[in-house]
Amino acid sequence: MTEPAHRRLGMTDDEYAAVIAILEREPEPAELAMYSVMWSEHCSYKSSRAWLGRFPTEAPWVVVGPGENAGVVDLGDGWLAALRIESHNHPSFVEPYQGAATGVGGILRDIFTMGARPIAVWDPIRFGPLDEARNRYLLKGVVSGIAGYGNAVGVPTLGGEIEFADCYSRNPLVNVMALGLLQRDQLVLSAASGEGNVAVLLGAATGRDGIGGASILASASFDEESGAKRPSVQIGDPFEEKKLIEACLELYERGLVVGIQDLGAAGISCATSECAANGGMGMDVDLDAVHLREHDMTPGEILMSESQERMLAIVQPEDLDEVLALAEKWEVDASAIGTVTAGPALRVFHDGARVADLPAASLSDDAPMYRRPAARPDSLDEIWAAQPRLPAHVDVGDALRGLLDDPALGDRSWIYEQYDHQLFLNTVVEPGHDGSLLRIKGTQKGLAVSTDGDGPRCALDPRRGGARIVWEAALNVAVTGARPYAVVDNLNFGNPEKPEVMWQFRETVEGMSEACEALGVPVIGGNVSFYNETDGVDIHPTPVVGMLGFCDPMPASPARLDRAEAGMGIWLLGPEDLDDFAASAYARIVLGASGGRPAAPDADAGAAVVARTIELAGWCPVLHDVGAGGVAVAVAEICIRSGVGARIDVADWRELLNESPHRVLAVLPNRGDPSDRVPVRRIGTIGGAAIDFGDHGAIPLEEAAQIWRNALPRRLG
Amino acid sequence: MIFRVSITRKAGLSDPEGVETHRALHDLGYEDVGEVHFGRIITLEVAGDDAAAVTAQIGEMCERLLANPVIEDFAIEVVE
Amino acid sequence: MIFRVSITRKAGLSDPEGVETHRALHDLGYEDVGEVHFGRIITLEVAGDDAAAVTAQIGEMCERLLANPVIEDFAIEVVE
Amino acid sequence: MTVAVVVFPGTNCEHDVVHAMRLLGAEAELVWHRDTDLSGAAGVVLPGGFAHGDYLRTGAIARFSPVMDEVARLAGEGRPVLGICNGFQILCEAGLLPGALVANRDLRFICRPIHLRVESTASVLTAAATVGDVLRIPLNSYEGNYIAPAGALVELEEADRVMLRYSDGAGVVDAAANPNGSVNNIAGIADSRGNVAGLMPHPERAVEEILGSSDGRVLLASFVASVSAVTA
Ligand SMILES: Nc1ncnc2c1ncn2[C@@H]1O[C@H](COP(=O)(O)OP(=O)(O)O)[C@@H](O)[C@H]1O
Ligand SMILES: [Mg+2]
Repeated sequence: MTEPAHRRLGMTDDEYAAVIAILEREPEPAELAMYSVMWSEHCSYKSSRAWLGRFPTEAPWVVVGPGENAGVVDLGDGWLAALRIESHNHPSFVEPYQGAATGVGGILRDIFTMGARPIAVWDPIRFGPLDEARNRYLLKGVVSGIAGYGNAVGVPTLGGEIEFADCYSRNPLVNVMALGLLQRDQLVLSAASGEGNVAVLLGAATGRDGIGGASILASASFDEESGAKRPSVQIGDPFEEKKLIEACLELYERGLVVGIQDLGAAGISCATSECAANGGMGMDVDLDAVHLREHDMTPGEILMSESQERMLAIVQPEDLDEVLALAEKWEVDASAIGTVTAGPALRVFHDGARVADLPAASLSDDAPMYRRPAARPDSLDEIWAAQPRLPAHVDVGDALRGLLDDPALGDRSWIYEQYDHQLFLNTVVEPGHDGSLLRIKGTQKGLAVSTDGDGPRCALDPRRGGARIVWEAALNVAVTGARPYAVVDNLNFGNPEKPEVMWQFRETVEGMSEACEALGVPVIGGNVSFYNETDGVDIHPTPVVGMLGFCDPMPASPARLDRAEAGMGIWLLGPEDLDDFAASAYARIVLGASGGRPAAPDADAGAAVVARTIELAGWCPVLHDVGAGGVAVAVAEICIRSGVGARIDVADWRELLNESPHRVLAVLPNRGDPSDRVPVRRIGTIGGAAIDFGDHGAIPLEEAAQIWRNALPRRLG
Repeated sequence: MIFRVSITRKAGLSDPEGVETHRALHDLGYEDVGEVHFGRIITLEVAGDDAAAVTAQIGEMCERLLANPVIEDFAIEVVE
Repeated sequence: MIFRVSITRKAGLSDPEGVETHRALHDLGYEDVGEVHFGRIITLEVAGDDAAAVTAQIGEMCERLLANPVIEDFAIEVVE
Repeated sequence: MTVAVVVFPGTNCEHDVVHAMRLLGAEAELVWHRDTDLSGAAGVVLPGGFAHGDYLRTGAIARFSPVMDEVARLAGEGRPVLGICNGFQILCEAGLLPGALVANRDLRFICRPIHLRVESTASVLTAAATVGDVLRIPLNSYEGNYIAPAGALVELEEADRVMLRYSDGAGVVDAAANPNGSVNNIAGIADSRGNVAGLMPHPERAVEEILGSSDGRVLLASFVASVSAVTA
């Protein structure tokens, strides 16, 4: 029973027929390999493309929207910012250290491919519960992989996110986002123009790394069989990447590249065909010129190899010598492997023989596109009906003992203190607050960034959940004084061949789009990761949003969590929904209740709160958006970080633990009053040695701090 | 008894540290040096007299903690 | 020929990897484990046929580059 | 008066050091590790990062870079030479400072501000400070754990060449205040003449209040002053 080659490569019979129609003949082995990977879910977005068009992508400041390696926005005075997010979920499950490390390497290449210097990384990550040793091993491996690669390559990691849920036990999520900065005239695109120009392969030698990794690991479910499919693990080399970054940036500075493309999934075949297709040209590629790590590699292997730390630069023949000399200075290997032709053919030669000859554009443009059936889950109405049953009275002090001990709510410094988060001397608000804030030296400009996701809430209502993470991210940057400026999204979902999963996907895109429209922020890029399913069990629909905020000028002394002082007033901005407990931390962690329907965001109120928060950031010492754990946890975080207690007076305990959206805590000297246009009320005063909720209980500050600080260390050692 | 565990990266996986050290040795003029590969040694003192039994136990330690079976091979020798 | 260089921390100098691994092994219930020490293995392929001469040359590489004589000892074996 | 800031492949704090030097009024220029002439430099800084990826051993490969002979020559002439973090590791490997730096006690990378107590002012890095000063400066390293053979250690301590020790905010030097296991809480040392200095924490990351602290200024100002003394 020998399965036909195309099926073994994960290609359907119809897709195979399409290849034959394009070539008007049976494909050669190398050609089949190229189509199989380029038409995989991971590379072609065949199940998602039809719906991603819903995202709003336009704004006057958008320079490069979705489709390129990274989105680019205009910051004025010649400055541009590049942003991109990617997932490395399956590789990180196979080998957490290397999976996460190579994820960082890949996202950085997406950034400097645009001509930008990468200046920061974020790591939204998700695992199963930490009482399982395997999950502890995965978390430690992923965090040290991000630290090991990010610190050594010399790009600071300025934050991220972490969540825990059973559905991530066999399928952890490791997303990585990177931000780059460049001057307008340095912008480069991945297009090969100019017949006769030379394609130069820069960086690491090509070996048998992750052959078919992209297609097979990221495009098929992860079950016992995949042991067999498992590609050889890729080893990240941050040193090679660092040299590559410096070499490429100098190439751009000297104006030596016409176009450039990083090598990721499908390696040389993807990079050469995309460069050619984007430039409306063709290319002749000579595989004998490729510098190999292992000899005796087949043409297919060389074409498909996903060896890390490689770039393909298109240069003019007269510049070739200077390019090679510059590569040598940086101790980066370089070889001229191709020539741009009038096209449209991509022709690949090996040992003098032609091993592939196909229309370059067909690998991307002719990829299949599926409008897979979507169906609302039958169980939905029951789930929505099952609102968490709330007790009449709650001791909020006790509730905090449980909430602050949750590894996703407690102090995350165990993670981010393993990351260099200060390099480049730009970090004004470091990880440990809401959004992180960077300055742009030599200007008044500031960039604020936050990554946010919420698996449990999106599982209950993907549309509202998807919208709410966008609103939360907007507030996380607003508290630093920055206005929401651009969004990238990472859509982590289960098996798209299941109608329920497709429904979740479409609902999520709709919800995120509505929120972005209400905020007037364009989506400038994203990534889709399907087949996050293990043994038939899908993960929660888990969209993750990366929000870029921009301020000019930046507040002189931006709000922080640790600037509260005795006597200052505590104010709550924003609308209130006392019953929004579905998927709240209190319901999940204290009550163990999983059902209900989260409240819908309110576009007008939300936009008003964001606007007012940005104004307050100019003069409030402390601003903190209310997220998981509600007002109680937000107050506790401010008290613990500032080393002083607080007295809170509210009528109903639900005001302290509900998680209705669009709310911010402002702490300010008594004369101040933040009210203006948005609902605001004073709820208490900073001071004392306890976090005291009056009739609703209290907890000594020291005890709260202890519990909060130990939440991760006591589990991870 | 004292045991020595040698842990080396599986063949075919890249070894950036080996590559850079190879480059450095050549810069220092040692042109005869070919491939360079890195690994770790862990020496363990373990109470017990049945070498075979202890070796088996150390194999288990390697699988669980000392080595990373996905990308590394290991070998165990009795030193004394 | 292929040589194996074993590099270990000089006795008396702290070896955090060793200490931490000892702790981790005890956490996993391997109470019989005593001292644990970490070291590095470097496998070198060197052209030449006079094993003694090459070994001497590798000794020089260790003194200069591969080991740090201030804190490390090294040993060289011929593998093949 | 120019400070040469050496760049090895893998170095990443070079621009930060230049930025800080200029804030303190010094001229600073980047020098590639293959350069072999530093005669124009009044002083040298080896900045932090991961020279040669920290492969083999941190600092091990970098010490053979062509520029290092020049660095040794300037050090011999008594010019100010400063190694920060990876630069400190390189100076130790090169034998310009005693001892070595190995993995942190907890085998985790540490990036956070720590406190340092000034122990000696007999160096180009601490001349302008006062013994007992407590400075809050970021630490950022995996291999920041200082070790030295017993003999060398005694010599360091007796010759008053330990410039900085890890302490708590009140200046108490004890095990609890030791972030990475360094022997005797040593964070920075100098050579016998005090013109070659190395430390693990990053003073260049603490020169502006908006970034959290300016306690690094007194150290870099000492260095800049001794550099100007050379050229004056
Ligand atoms: N995986 C992580 N890596 C780095 N920093 C993290 C990670 N998870 C959380 N953090 C940091 O901890 C702080 C709190 O995170 P979080 O509670 O998710 O913020 P928010 O609720 O405001 O979105 C943030 O500064 C965030 O960047
Ligand atoms: Mg927040």
